[in-house]
Amino acid sequence: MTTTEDFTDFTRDELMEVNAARALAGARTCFVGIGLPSTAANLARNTVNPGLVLIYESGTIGSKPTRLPLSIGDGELAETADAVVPVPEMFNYWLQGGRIDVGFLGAAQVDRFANINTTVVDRGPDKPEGRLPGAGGAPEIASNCGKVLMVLRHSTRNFVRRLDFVTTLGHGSGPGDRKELGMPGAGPVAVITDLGILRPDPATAELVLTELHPGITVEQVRAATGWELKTAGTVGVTEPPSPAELAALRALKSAGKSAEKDDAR
Amino acid sequence: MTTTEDFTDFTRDELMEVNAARALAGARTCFVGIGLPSTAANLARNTVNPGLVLIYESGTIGSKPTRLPLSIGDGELAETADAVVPVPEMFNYWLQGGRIDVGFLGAAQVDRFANINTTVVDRGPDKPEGRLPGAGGAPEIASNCGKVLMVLRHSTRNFVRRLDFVTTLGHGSGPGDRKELGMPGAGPVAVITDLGILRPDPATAELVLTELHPGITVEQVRAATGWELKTAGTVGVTEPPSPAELAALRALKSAGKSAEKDDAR
Amino acid sequence: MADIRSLHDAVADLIHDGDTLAMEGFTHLIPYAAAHEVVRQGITDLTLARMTPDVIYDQLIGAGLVKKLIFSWGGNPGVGSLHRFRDAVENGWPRPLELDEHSHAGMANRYVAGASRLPFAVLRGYRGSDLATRTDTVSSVTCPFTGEELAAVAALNPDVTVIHAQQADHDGNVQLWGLTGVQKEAALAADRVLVTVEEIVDELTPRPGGVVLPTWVIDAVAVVPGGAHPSYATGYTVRDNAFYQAWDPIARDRGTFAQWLDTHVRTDTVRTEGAGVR
Amino acid sequence: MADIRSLHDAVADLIHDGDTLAMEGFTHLIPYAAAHEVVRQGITDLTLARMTPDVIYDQLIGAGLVKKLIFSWGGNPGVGSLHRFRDAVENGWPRPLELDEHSHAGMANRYVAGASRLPFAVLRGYRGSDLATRTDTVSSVTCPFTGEELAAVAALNPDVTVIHAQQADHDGNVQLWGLTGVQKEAALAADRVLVTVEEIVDELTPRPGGVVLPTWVIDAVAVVPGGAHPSYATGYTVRDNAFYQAWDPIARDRGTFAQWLDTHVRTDTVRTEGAGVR
Repeated sequence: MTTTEDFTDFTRDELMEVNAARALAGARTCFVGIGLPSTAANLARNTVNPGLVLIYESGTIGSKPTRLPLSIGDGELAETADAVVPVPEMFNYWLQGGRIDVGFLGAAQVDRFANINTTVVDRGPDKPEGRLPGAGGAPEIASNCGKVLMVLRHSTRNFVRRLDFVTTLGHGSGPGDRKELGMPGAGPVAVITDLGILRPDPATAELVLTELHPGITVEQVRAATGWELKTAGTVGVTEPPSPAELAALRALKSAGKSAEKDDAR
Repeated sequence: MTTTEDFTDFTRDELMEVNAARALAGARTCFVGIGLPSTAANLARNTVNPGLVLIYESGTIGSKPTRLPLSIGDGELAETADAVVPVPEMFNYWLQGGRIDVGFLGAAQVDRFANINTTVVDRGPDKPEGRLPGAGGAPEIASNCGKVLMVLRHSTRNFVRRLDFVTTLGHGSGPGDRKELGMPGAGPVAVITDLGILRPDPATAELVLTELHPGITVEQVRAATGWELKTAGTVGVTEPPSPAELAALRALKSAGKSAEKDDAR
Repeated sequence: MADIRSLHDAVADLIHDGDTLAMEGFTHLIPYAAAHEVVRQGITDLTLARMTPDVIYDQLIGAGLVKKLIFSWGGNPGVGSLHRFRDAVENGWPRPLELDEHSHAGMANRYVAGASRLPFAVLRGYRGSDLATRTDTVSSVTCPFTGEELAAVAALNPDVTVIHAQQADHDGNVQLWGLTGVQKEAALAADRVLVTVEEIVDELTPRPGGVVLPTWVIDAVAVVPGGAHPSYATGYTVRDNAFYQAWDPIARDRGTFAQWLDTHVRTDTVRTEGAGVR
Repeated sequence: MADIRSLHDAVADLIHDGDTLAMEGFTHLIPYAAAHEVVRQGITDLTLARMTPDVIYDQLIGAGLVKKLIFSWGGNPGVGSLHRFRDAVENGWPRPLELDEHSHAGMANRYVAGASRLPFAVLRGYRGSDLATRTDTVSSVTCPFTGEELAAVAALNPDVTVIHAQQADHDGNVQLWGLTGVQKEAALAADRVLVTVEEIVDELTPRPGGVVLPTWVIDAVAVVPGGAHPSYATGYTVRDNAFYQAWDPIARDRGTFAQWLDTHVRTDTVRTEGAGVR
């Protein structure tokens, strides 16, 4: 556990969260999933993008929470919002209406084309499928937002060769699939993990390693990825979290008494 | 012009309006067109049906205006309403949703099957079609309300052999047409005029004269009807307006400074 | 993001010859002042969309700026006919007027589809009506679950939607309340959005029945107190029923109308909406 | 017209074995007390509908009352899994649970179609997802204007919808505010509607963001202060996040769950919701 006063040391989760927040620089509106995406989006509001409009599927537009919400329906999200709309309106007019720049998603399983499974996992022969929470808003968030960011921890359990179920399409089986399916948005543009950042190769739409977090090696990332991960021509290294970023992140979390108990490994 | 103090004398319009209001006895909810239907519905609230829920297409549910509104969007309709909803919701959830007992409509032209034209009239060869206001909410009001009441002045100009345009289906070309078209409501059950009341014959769905207003003869009604009007086996006579009814009607109108300048002939 | 601009500049930049223009407001909050600015700038060949064309479109049609009208009820509410509308349809004066005519339920759903960025909407409507025979924006779809045939109406996505609201804040966020009609749908369906407001306030206080449109779905806000006259803005102005009644004789005659337009709109470079009508 | 009744009588009269039951509330205003009354009365073979099953349905599923679940996201919000839900799906305990699984956009539109009394709704959804392969309530329609193929979802019309609201008046008119989710649609889609409320007031004062359901679309109102616990009622109670976190270990184990249900729901004939959990 990091002490809250030491800004020269930080956890991998903090690296992930800070870089996820940075990815929101310049965005106007973000459809925020709960958990890590919500941490990132709220951190962005407190650092790189104070004007970012946070949109939660519970119907809040422009929420400005002072602490991390435990659920997408925490009272503060509504109380601090510019507008609260019914859930059908949120999905039809705002999300499907193409009003939202960035969809920020987590995932249980992701494959090399940034397709997502949050429905069921195969637990081997003679065992019943393992049940995950399900789709929520993700299929239409990934389809209709201008672009999609993803944030999840890196492990072979999460980054898999083949999804057991495609809940939410990322890039399908390669370039052109989204267009063929008539999906308005550009789809996943970055997957931010606790080891680095993967982005789709423009030519193949396959996720490749483009940045490592400080102190992480390509080998570590490959070992945590369930497919033969390719790397970009040049693999960059992300800037270490600044003291200001870390202070903002830790303040958010301590205010939130977040339920993500395992945030700091 | 009737003086407001004389409740033993009344106009034909007042006969029409009072009987139109009486037709709302027992109804819970009424979708109210502007003009004569609005007069009738507001009078019903002040006489036979104080609990009647008035619904205007501008989005007001449960309006309790103290004066006759000039338009369906008068401020008082919203201010006195139990709920104000967006116009699409009004048409989709409340009207199409089958929530409304009675639709109360006026008409420019009506035929023997209570079909309505409010779109265009033929003005003879070499003349352009005469333009009427159009459909407004009527086609779906007539289709979706539990039943439909109509109120309009009796003349051969209004009660025509053949409509120049079917804006709003009443009973089509006879019994069974509504069912065949999948229209949820029962359709027109009474047409209240300044001469009497017509109702569809249960066997043929054709409008027949069932009641005369006091002092009106069958011949007068036939002369004002553009088709060979049939009469019910027994033609009743409507009760004369009571002093209370007349007082309520005249109070409504004087409060409303109604724009229906020709209400009293 | 909405810029707070003069009505002149906002109209000049956002509304162009040939546009499909929706000026919505269901008897309440009708953006008359913006329509008058369109007249002053002579923006023409417009396709106008509006559920209830009302006196506002009677004026634009009479001014000769309109080639097509998309609508569902064209009258002077509580008074009678729209004489300029009728003259255009019946006699082609001052120019022929093409019509795309619907029911209210159909029009409302066309805006819903537009706001939802769907190509069409479904309703149980138009049954037994001749309306569908005169438009190519009503069709049918079959329910894949029950086999029921339902009406389909084409999405309506105006190039520009103009609405009037009570308040905006300094960032250009807007709130309207009272009867809010189809304004949210009409605004979200459009490519460009202009909102005229009664006033700018430091902070928008949530109101019962309030509809908030965030600044980032609006292109321009123009402060035009009384800009809905002769319609009204709940909390600010009342409906000028006398104007609606006075409009009937004005609009009945081409000459009287032209004179009214010249006197009260065209030469009215400083906005004095509604003056001198009674 | 809504009768104001005891929770016991309202549940007994309105909810029957085998019903399709929707208890809605998007993290806010979740009608827990009514669900517990369902448990106490042992109303069973239910098909439950809810966008976010949440702990409320974990309890009903674990109690063995549910044969089918219609939903789009089944987790303990901000905490993790719903263990009773998972146990039912994965192991058939205490009985097998059939699933009809959607996306949020699909579920919301299923309620919209239900409230609109249309057989289906259209959305640009489910594209590239395997979801449609496991349900017969997603299909497709082709736009008659553009030829685009879109998803169609079957209307959802529950036999009964139960919601929790802040206030009712003596006539049974109801107002809820804050996050109002899909409650209006779920209520208007249902054949029967039960609303539990925090309190009866003499007059409903319109609130910002308020949704009013008139008494004539409701069958019964029951006064149950705190009836949304551990969720909350804006203006009355706050979300008991600690309960949601405490639920995880309770629900993880069949025995612990059964004991909790016996102690805190089944024997709780006088309602003392939420007591003794932490």
